[in-house]
Amino acid sequence: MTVFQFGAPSWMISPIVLPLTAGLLCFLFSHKTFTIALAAALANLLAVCFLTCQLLIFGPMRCHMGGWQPPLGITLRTDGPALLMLLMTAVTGLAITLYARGYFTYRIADPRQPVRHQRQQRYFWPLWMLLLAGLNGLFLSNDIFNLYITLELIGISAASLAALSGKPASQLASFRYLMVSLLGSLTYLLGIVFLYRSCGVLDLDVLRNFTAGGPGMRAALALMSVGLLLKTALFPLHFWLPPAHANALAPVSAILSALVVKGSFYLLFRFWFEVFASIITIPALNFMGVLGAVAILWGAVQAMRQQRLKLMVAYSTVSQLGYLFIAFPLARVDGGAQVWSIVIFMALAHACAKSAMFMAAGTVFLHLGHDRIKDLSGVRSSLPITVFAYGIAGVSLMGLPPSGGFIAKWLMLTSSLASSQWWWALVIMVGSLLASIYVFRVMSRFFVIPEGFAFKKPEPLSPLLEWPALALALISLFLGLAASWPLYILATGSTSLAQIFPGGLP
Amino acid sequence: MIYYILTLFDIMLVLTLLWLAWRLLGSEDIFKAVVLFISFGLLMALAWVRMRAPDVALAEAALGAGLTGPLFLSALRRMNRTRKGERRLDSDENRGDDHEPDQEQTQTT
Amino acid sequence: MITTLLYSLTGLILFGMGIFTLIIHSHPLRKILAVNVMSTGVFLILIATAYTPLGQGNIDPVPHAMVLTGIVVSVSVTALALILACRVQETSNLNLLGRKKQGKVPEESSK
Amino acid sequence: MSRTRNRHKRLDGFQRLLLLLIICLITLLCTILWTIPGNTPGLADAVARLQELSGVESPVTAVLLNFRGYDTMLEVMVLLLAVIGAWSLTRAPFSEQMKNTSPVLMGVVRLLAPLMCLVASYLVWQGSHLAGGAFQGGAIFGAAGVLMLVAELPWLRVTPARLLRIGLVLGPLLFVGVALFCLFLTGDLMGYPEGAASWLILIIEAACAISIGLTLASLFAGGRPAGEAREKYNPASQTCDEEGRP
Repeated sequence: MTVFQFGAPSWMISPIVLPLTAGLLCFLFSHKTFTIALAAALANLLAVCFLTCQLLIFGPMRCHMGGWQPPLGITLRTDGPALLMLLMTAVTGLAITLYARGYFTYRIADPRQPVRHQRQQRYFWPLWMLLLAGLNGLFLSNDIFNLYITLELIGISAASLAALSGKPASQLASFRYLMVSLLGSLTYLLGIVFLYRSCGVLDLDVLRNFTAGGPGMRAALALMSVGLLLKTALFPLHFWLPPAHANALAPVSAILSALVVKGSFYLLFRFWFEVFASIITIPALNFMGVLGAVAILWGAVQAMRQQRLKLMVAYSTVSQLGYLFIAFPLARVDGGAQVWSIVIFMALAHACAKSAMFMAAGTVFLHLGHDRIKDLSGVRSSLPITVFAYGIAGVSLMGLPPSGGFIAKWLMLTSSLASSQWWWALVIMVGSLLASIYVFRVMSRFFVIPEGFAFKKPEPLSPLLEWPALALALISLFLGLAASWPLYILATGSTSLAQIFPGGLP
Repeated sequence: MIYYILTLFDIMLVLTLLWLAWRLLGSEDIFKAVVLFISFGLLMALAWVRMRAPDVALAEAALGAGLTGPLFLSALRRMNRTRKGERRLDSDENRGDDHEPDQEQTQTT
Repeated sequence: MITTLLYSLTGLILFGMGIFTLIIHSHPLRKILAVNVMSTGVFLILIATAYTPLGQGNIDPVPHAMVLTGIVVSVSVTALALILACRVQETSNLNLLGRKKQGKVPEESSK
Repeated sequence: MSRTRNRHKRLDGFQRLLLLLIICLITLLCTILWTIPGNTPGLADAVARLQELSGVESPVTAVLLNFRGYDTMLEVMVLLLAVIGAWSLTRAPFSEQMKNTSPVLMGVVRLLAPLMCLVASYLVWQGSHLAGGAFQGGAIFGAAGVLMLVAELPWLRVTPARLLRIGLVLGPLLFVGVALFCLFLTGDLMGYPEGAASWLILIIEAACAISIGLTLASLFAGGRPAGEAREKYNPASQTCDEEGRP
């Protein structure tokens, strides 16, 4: 049968269908939900690895849904950037799945409110699986309206997950998150309307051929960008992010911070540098860069001022998202090929480091019962693995060698100097300095031994609570040492990059 | 001739829609706004028919007016019920309405 | 052509009115209503794009399918947002009550 | 009342600025819309050309369930997601009031609800050649359910939780199942085998209509199935600063 051949493009649907089915089954059955979810996460990782092999051998592929060709039908496609994002989602997702199991088991064992925690676990799995399916669908899809539906899928499940903890603060934040997410997707939809009106097609490959531009396409791109920026929480539109991420349950915070914002960012980046690259102007690129620079500094300053660990980590997300946008004005160097590696590296390193950090914060919280930074002393002796994971993740956020964050920042620095835009380099360095301040501020509390501290044998924590965070932190660290692999995948997939920018950007 | 009549009809419909939207978004009373929203949905169904989209018109009439309206009304009832004893102190209420004792009665009708 | 334009402009104005209300009003139900008006505006433009007068060719069914999809999505999101808004109010109310009674369980727990 | 209205209508500086900004933006978008030439072809011709292969006569149904069926599959998931989200939020089961059902209302419901179900089934069947289909039919199913809930017939409450879940998942699961089945037969996800398209579409539509109706009714009811344990409210846990631990 042709379907099961190694080179068949229909394998592409497995990262979507597997978590989707798992989500439905998790909702249907009340027992064994963790087993189903874990099986789906593992199978998803396997499928993505399989797709990577396929990509390395056969190059980029397209899969037409239902056999209908592009102008009418929906197309999925794999290429280097998409596969790296899928790999990021699969690896982080597997770690988060394991961590969530440990987290919920620990909390259900707490005799005070077992029913409530059981309910949280009961509904976490289907929501998380459907979110995973939505993310995979987003990275694979090549149809602009299909992307809208995956965005809605992600937005609704993310908002429901954010409200799961049941506290008033988290529900208020989640309501605001839902409204912002709706506003974002409606603006995006308005952009689709303008686009359909001027071009009459929805497929991204066909849209790329409309190089003439015109005011309709510009307006469409502007509207879609604003919608996606709202969902990505770039600086002036970031107001919803810290409360929503900091008040959620720890595994949910990890999902939201590491994966959900990356989805809309990836889309935005793809629009700017692939589909509509012909109508992008330099002032627009610089504008995004300026917003990114302000986000880096503002987020870092806010992170330094926070009193609670999870809020600090959430503001650090605002800051780190800024780096992704600083890459925009750097695209003028060497035909824009560099900018893809910068952004993908940054996204990979941040996803691993930030989810590790949120997991570590969650474990500290479970252990102490609070996350006030000033009362964190003595944690090192009771949770050494978690503190180690936090430290390594912090190294990656600061961008010290040999972490993945270092490679990304190094690429940024070299490109900004090569294109004689030294001011971006300055912002990057100051941002790293501020990051090291807020990371070390917490680190130093961990190592302080308070007066009269009697070391007692800590109650043993489940390994699921500590090891996934450490694994992710180590991945983010060694991403820098194995930098050639992602770059190789990226280069394989985007052979068409040279065609997109024949003579460099405008 | 028929062209002009149709255009006149379009203009009337559009103006009514805009006026309804204005009223429903600006009215003091949420209950009234919800009722206006239901009629807005029904008129919208008329507009869909005019635009030769009968599928959308059916869906709008069934979903927009038939289900969204009851959803809003039941949510409103539940909110009023929880608010009976205690009023929220933070900003989620209508701004500055802490001097309006009559608003509660109008909403519960 | 004039019909398409007329309805498109109406859709845009509805969208703008929705955004304004969404930002300035703080009542959750009003926000949800505003989002609904906004989405209706977008759908109106989309359907107007597909419109061709009777006897001048086929109607483009793709925007119709998109709008149907969009309507269903917006209804489900509206329902979820309404339930969330109710929960926000309930929990914060109960929270106030609980705080007033200094940790005693209120007799009517939840409804 | 007039006094409050006056105060309500007065806009402060930020709001005035916002209003101005939005008016400018909308005007700009209006002019852009004006300048777009109205002669872009769209996909009408492509649909008309392939209509015969789709297995249904109505172009909208052909687009929804055949040409762009993948969109619809994901969208059914969005609906289900709303129910999962709603159930994860609420603490209380479906409300249990069954007190003062007036005979008039009961009579109306007894007459209307079967009629609505009939209309809904007809709409689903009609979807293959005229206006109608799974969404419209499902919406009317949902409206019938809502009507029964308004009349305080506790049908959702007496439905076993397991059965309700099966009903909710039926449409989406069948959709995915049919899509995969077609993948094995023809090599394309949702590439219906020749001749079977109309039947498969009708099956999907019927299942989805039932699920959509149940979804909408349970969203209206705004609770969880009674089978699951009810939680006690503990304000002490809510007032502490994080996640239920003091």
